[in-house]
Amino acid sequence: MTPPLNPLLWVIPILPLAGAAINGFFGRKATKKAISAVALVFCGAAFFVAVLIAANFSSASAPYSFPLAHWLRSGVFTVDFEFYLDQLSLVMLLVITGVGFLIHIYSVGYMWDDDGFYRFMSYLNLFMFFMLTLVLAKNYLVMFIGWEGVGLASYLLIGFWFTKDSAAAAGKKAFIVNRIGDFGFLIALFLIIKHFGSLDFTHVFTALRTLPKETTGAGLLTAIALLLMVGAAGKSAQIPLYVWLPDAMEGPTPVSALIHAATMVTAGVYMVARSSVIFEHAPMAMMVVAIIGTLTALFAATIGIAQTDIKKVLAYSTVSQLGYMFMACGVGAFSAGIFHLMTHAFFKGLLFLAAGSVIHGVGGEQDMRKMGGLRLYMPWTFATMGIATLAIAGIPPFAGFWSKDEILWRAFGASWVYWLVGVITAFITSFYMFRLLYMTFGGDDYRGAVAQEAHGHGGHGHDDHGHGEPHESPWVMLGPLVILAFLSVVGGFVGYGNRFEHFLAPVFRGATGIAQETSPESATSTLEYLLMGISISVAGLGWFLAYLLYSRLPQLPPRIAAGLGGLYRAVANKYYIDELYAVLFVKPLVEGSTTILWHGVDQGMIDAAVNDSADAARHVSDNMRHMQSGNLRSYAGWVAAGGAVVIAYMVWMGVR
Amino acid sequence: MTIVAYARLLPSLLAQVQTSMPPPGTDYMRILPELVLSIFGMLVMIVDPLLDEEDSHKSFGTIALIGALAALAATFWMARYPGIAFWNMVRVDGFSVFFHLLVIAIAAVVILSSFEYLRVQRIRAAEYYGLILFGTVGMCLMSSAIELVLIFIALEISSISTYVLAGFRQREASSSEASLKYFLLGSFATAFFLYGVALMFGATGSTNIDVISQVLRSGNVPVLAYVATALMFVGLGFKVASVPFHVWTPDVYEGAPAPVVGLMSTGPKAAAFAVLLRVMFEANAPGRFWLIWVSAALTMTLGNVCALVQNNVKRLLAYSSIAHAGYLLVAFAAQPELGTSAAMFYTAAYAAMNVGAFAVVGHFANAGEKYVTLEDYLGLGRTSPALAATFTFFLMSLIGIPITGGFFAKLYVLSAALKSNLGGLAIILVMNSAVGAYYYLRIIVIMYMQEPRGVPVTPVPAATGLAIAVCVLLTLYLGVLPGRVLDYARHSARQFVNETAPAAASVSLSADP
Amino acid sequence: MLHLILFLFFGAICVAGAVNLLVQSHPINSALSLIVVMGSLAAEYLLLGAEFLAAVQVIVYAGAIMVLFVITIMLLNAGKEERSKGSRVATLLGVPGVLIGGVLVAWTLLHRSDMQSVPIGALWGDPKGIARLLFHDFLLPFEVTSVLILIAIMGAVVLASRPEAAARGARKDEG
Amino acid sequence: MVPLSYYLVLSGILFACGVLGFLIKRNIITIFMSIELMLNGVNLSFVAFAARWHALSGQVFVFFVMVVAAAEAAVGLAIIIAVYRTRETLNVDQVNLLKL
Amino acid sequence: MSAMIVASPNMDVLGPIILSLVTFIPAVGGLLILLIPRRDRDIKLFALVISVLAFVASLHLPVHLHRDLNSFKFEIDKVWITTPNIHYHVGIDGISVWLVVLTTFLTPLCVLISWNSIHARVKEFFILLLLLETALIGVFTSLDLFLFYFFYEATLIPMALLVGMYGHGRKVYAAVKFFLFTMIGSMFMLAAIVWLYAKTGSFDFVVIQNAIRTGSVPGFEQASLWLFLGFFIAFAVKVPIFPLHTWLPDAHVEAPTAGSVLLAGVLLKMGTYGLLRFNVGLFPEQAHRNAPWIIVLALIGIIYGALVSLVQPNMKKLIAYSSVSHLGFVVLGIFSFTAAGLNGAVFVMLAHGVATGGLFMLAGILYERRHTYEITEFGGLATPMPKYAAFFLVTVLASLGLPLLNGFIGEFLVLSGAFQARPVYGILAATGVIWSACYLLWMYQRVFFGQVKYEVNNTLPDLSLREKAALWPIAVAALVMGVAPLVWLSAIDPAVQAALSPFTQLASKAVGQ
Repeated sequence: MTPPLNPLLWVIPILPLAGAAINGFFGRKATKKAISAVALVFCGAAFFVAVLIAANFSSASAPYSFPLAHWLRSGVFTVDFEFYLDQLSLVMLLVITGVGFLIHIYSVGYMWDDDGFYRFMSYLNLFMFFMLTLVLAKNYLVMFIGWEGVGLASYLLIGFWFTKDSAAAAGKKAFIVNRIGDFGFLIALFLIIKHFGSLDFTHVFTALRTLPKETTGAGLLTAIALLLMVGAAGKSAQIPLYVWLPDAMEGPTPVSALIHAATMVTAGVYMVARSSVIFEHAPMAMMVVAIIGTLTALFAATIGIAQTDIKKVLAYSTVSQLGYMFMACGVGAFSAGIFHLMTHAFFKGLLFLAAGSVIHGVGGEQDMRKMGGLRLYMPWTFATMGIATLAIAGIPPFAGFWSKDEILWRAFGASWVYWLVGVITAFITSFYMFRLLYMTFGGDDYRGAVAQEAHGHGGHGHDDHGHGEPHESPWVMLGPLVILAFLSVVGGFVGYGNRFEHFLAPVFRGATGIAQETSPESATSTLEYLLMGISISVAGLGWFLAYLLYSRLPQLPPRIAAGLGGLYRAVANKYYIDELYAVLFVKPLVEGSTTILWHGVDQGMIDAAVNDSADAARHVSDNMRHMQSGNLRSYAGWVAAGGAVVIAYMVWMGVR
Repeated sequence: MTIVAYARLLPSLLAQVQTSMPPPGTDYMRILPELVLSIFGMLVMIVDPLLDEEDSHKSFGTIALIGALAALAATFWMARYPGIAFWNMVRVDGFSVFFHLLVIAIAAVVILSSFEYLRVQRIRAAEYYGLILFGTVGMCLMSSAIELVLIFIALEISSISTYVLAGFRQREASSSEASLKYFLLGSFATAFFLYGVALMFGATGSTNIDVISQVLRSGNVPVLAYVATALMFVGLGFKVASVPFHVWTPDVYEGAPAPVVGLMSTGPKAAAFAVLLRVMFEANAPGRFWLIWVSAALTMTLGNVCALVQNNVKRLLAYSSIAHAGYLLVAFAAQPELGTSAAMFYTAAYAAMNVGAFAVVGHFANAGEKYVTLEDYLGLGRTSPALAATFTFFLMSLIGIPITGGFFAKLYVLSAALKSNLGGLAIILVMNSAVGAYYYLRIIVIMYMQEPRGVPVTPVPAATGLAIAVCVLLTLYLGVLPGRVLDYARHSARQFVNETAPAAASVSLSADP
Repeated sequence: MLHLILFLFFGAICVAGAVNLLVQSHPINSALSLIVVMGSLAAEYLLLGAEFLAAVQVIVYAGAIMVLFVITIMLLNAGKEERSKGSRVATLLGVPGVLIGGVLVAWTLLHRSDMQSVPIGALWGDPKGIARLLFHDFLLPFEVTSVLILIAIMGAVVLASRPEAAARGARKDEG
Repeated sequence: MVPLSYYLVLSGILFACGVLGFLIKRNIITIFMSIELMLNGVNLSFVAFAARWHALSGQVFVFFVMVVAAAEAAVGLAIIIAVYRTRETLNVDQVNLLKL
Repeated sequence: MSAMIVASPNMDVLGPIILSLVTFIPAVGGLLILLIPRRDRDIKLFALVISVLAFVASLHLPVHLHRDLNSFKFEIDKVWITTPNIHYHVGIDGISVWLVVLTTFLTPLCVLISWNSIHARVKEFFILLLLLETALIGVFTSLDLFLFYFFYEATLIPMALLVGMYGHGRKVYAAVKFFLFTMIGSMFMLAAIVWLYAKTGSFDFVVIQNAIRTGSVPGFEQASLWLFLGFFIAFAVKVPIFPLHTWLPDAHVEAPTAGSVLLAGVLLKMGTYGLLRFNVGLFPEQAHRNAPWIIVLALIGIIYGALVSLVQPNMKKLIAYSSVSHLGFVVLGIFSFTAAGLNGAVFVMLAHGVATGGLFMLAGILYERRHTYEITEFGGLATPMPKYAAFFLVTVLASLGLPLLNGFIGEFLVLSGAFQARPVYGILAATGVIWSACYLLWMYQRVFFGQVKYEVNNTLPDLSLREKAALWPIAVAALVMGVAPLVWLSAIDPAVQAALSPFTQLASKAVGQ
């Protein structure tokens, strides 16, 4: 029995698209009110429909698919526009539309004064469309549409302030790095086509379930899984393709919140979860996923310690949190990964929005060293951000605690190494998050000088009215903060007693294989509580350390930094990874193409060969025509000689 | 011993006595075009003193033109009387009719294109036209004669008239030099040809092509016949400008008056090719294959390569004509029937485009042929679009771009070659036409893609315009509907190859619808 | 025997004349040596029995044509020719070519063509028989030669005439 | 009795001499003479072959050749005069305006 | 939409003549322009009307095209020349129909885009443009090898003239290079065609194909490789396949906008179409045997073209090299011999035609304003001309293969096809996905983003109505083709299946070995 409202499924992505189209084509002339009205209405409508559908879609409901139209066909291979709704996509659906809607509202306030307001809104809507397509797709190719589409949207939004070279460059970088991931994704698709003749989830997965696990060595499925992971790594900023995400902070803050924290970057996790069956059959790949996730978590967290740009800190923390999610997937705890995805969407979205509110409040300043004491100026922001920090640090009973704990517990089930690294990361996380909190809001005096007009986004709408004082943001911005704060508090309880896992169970039925052995029911709960305690305590430790360094004795950190010297500099400069890539890939490519290929081969060899042969011909001709010396007797000589040859030949013929 | 001689001679004498009767009237029908041409030629000569030299260009021209057209008509008349005339001297068959038409048409167009030229260049008209007409007589005879001696005389007629015509721009040293070179080398080569005839006579006891072919087909070919063929090939090779006997071509073409070049690069050449066909195929000359193969390859290659760097349009076209002679020779290496038809078509197409091209050049060259270098053609597309367009068209035909006669000509030669499994020659031909494209293209480029140099372009007078138009139309016709001409060529080629016996198969222009 | 002697005698003169034509540097001497060649050739014709030809050879060739040459030489009072270095091709390619070709042809004639020996007056070419052929079998060529001669005359007239003739006319119709 | 081939060889020699003359002589008129020499050589072989085949036609050809020779002579000398008029020289090596 | 496409043919009254109509409307229009007095505006309007008319007429073709398996539709078979029997034999299948429509679709846009950019010799320009269109359509419709060659060559001259007369910079060099490369290539094709004719006695594609399939062509086995190469060289130059591509950048950079659009949009497709129709259609054996190295060349082309275009300082050169890369995909798809590959190949042809055509139009628009293509001359253009930037972005995205735009479909199919043929092909080619993003986005960034560097650029006017009219169709087409590719594929697929049929057993044989 399919619930009556499901046929509306296809409307959900279409609505934002319509909004985007309207704003895109007519927004230029329309008033800002109209624009925001359109954007909000369409996005809100999508949220509303999603809620309606969710309302009567229980954990029992069978997956529901809705074919919209045929897309392409060649021979027997066909791909259709077909939407698919199951528990997993429902969760994503709600997160995206919900958080997305909130951020839309927030953006209206945040971007109000920007000249490109209509562009921004229509881009946001466009992003919603693609993101929803991504999660609602019934086959990999439609998913790929969304996959590339969100990439486009993020390209547009990161480079929204395109007059700023850094922004434009960041957008390009994001797109290209994503393309590298997509390359892997594509190859995976080809493999799937080659061996399953279809890209349809149900078709592929049912076919897969019959296959045995590839326990020994790497086989086809391992290859597919790894290639998918490459794609996911690109999209979700995992090692080694994470480099674009920090730069992506060039975009307006709502974008960072929506795309680079809440939704898009989690697409990779979603995709892995969606392909859980494949991964299930490829343990090798699972391990790789887990390892990558773990490393990324730690690696990014360490970088986060030394960042001073408020958004950069959040960016690296995002990367690290995503690492958690992959770790979860890697150990087979897909539902836990999705759970963390959801909670992370809440608190990280909140963190970014709050950061945005701060930046907005201090006039575009992003350097935390120039802040401080802001809790006095913007209490609401402080409160909400505090909640979010508690959440991400994993302090119970906030949302982050539940999901992170779930992951660590499952990781332990797989291997204590994962767990250990996870715990360390948790410690670091809480440290740098509270560091951020203290640097920004703590202290009694506002370090930022009065005149920061010049500093800030070019074309950013907030520089026009100069700030004497930092000020609290308008309610249109605070509203979403509050709501998200609430979610960050209570969001975790959906996972209480594995309710969340059970909800997703139908999706991962094939995939819960590993999870079974170490599922809490079977394991001793004492151990679980012990581990829980450890993680809570390290979180607290991190908090305390941050308090110590950045609230009690603020003169200490610089000394420590000096003491660490090279190490600190390396961390502060993100381990010089960008520079490394530049030297390894970008420069050789450009240089090589120019000198070797273009000047060398194209002009030096091919063209040269052509022209030289032409010259040679002309030269030969010039010599040859000296046969025409103009002297009669020479001509006679030629004739006579020729005649002699002819006669000789003929005589020979005759005699022969 | 004189008695003995008499005794030996007696039977032949008796034979002559009983055959000594005047030729039947039909025989005169079979040389009607020649008669008409000669009559008009003499008419011009007679009228010459009556009119004063100054403003009588047109009238002479008109007479000559009428004569040519009448001769054309006469040719159609002649075609009704296929067969042999004057005791195995000439044969009227599809082949000879074809070449009659071709040669006379060429003459007509050249005459037409000369109207203005003579006035501009201050050339005495009467002798000019007279020589063209008489020369045409020679060419016609060359195509229909089946008696080597007659061929020799006809060859001399056409040659001598062209020698003289080449020297008609008397004020220019270049012109007289051209005529001198042409004359000396020409007679030099003719002597070779004649020697060849003599040896052929010695080898076979006759100079009648049919008899010769019978003898040569009858097996055990004497070495002398080979040598004779060699010498004749030298002579004819000179006339058709095949390497290494081409040496005269560039100099003569450069020095001679443009319309005359138009004539001599097509008319005598066509006639010479006709003779070559008769000697090679009808007389079944021995050991010809590799001879022709090699000289064809050499000829086209050298012609094209040398043309690359030429800067004088007439000279460039001279080399191009060498190259085309090479293409034509490819046909001679093919099987007789295919080769003959291909060659016939090629001569026709080549005539159409080349006469046209030289008509344009001649008009553009202006008084004293001042403007003949490529620089002078800069931006002609701007200054005189029509002239440039027609010239481009002819050049395209020379390159061998579709819808031009030149293309089909090349195509037929190519297919003839391939059908005869001459892969090598075919490849060489293809390569060459690719190379050749370059220098024709150079002219087009210069005319259209660069700025004018301020060379005065006089408006094209009616007569020249008409001549050019005719050439364009013919080239186009051969390029779009080559079927009829080719059918006719094949038809006559077939019977031409088969007619070793004096009895000529019947030809009628109805075969050429 | 007598035949052979006569042949060799006149042949020797003939070749001597030809060679002399080549070595003489003044055209007039060359012309004279050419006349010698022609004369001796006439004798050879006689040996072969072509008496009429021999006569014509002397009258037309040695008489008419050579006179024409001599007159031209006088007219242009051509002096000794200077041995200018004009053409390497002629000497390097042409001369050897000629020799090779000549040798080959001679070899062919001597060894590859079964030529019988003939007595004096091998073939009696009396005017009657020749006339028969000329005006019957070779009527057409005979008539056609008239065209040839006509052309020759025209050509000679045109080329030898001073260009001013035409030039004058042209100048008039310009003015 | 003399083998005809002797006559033929003689004619060949004459012809060769003619060609040689064309190649080595500088004076245009002399060159022209060498052409005449060649023709004479040919004539001799015609006559000889006539004897071989007992065909008078061979002798008749000689007439035609003579006529042609005469015509050529007329035209040729006229041309030479024309050239001399424009170039003031009879040396063939200096008649090379047209080249390459 | 597809319902409209598969409309029943019995309502098709134009059927018999429509193809000729579509082919010759432009040519006739072009000749009519000759009659129009030199008032530029009238000429432009007339040209526009004609080209639109042709487009509308051409729409009739897909609407009434049966979707059943091979056999050509709308066939016309009339004898043109009896000997050799050349027919005016035209017809289309699911592949060629779209190329015809592409041609007629792009030409009106070319007319619009050249509205103001052509100042001198407007009349000639539009005549050439329309003649070119006819020739292009003819190439895709002709089923007679000779006819094909004729049209194939006929495209050459107008294009060369467009480049040489209306181009800029080293236009002459470019034009000549273009002409000679193609000319030389097609010469070999001509030889091959004539060989086929010589052996089969027909130029008819279908006849020859059957003759070959039934193995009734004497000496085909020995010759087939050479024939294959003969065709291949001709088309390889046209595509262009590395390393024969160097004429392309030059020709593009110097060509006028319309020239570039048609050159990239359609002319290159002549090459790939030829490969598909003739090399694959006539010589499946050889195609199969030679596929490996051809594919290697294609891969080199893809990567090499992309890398070189990455570093081009000149916008047009960049796009030109990107064409090399894209066309590499087509070749790869064709020689993968998989349904997906061929479908994709054909689709890429169309998509590339639209997208790259659009890019060239945009580049031209910029050139009209600034008279340079140097990327460094620009920067920050998105501020003064946002609409332009938007169109440019859409086209760029289409070209770099964003899903839901036309570039993606083709590339995806080709890649999957190649991957099925041999994974390594697919993997190497797929890197092209990355490269295209790199060079296009980098170019886009340098041109449009950042602060405006030069004051002039601040004053540049945004798109005019005319330009928008020219660009909207491109954008819409890009989107529609991306969203509803079935409209195209439904017609392409059957034809592709037909083309593939000989390979199934070949493949099985290969597997067997």
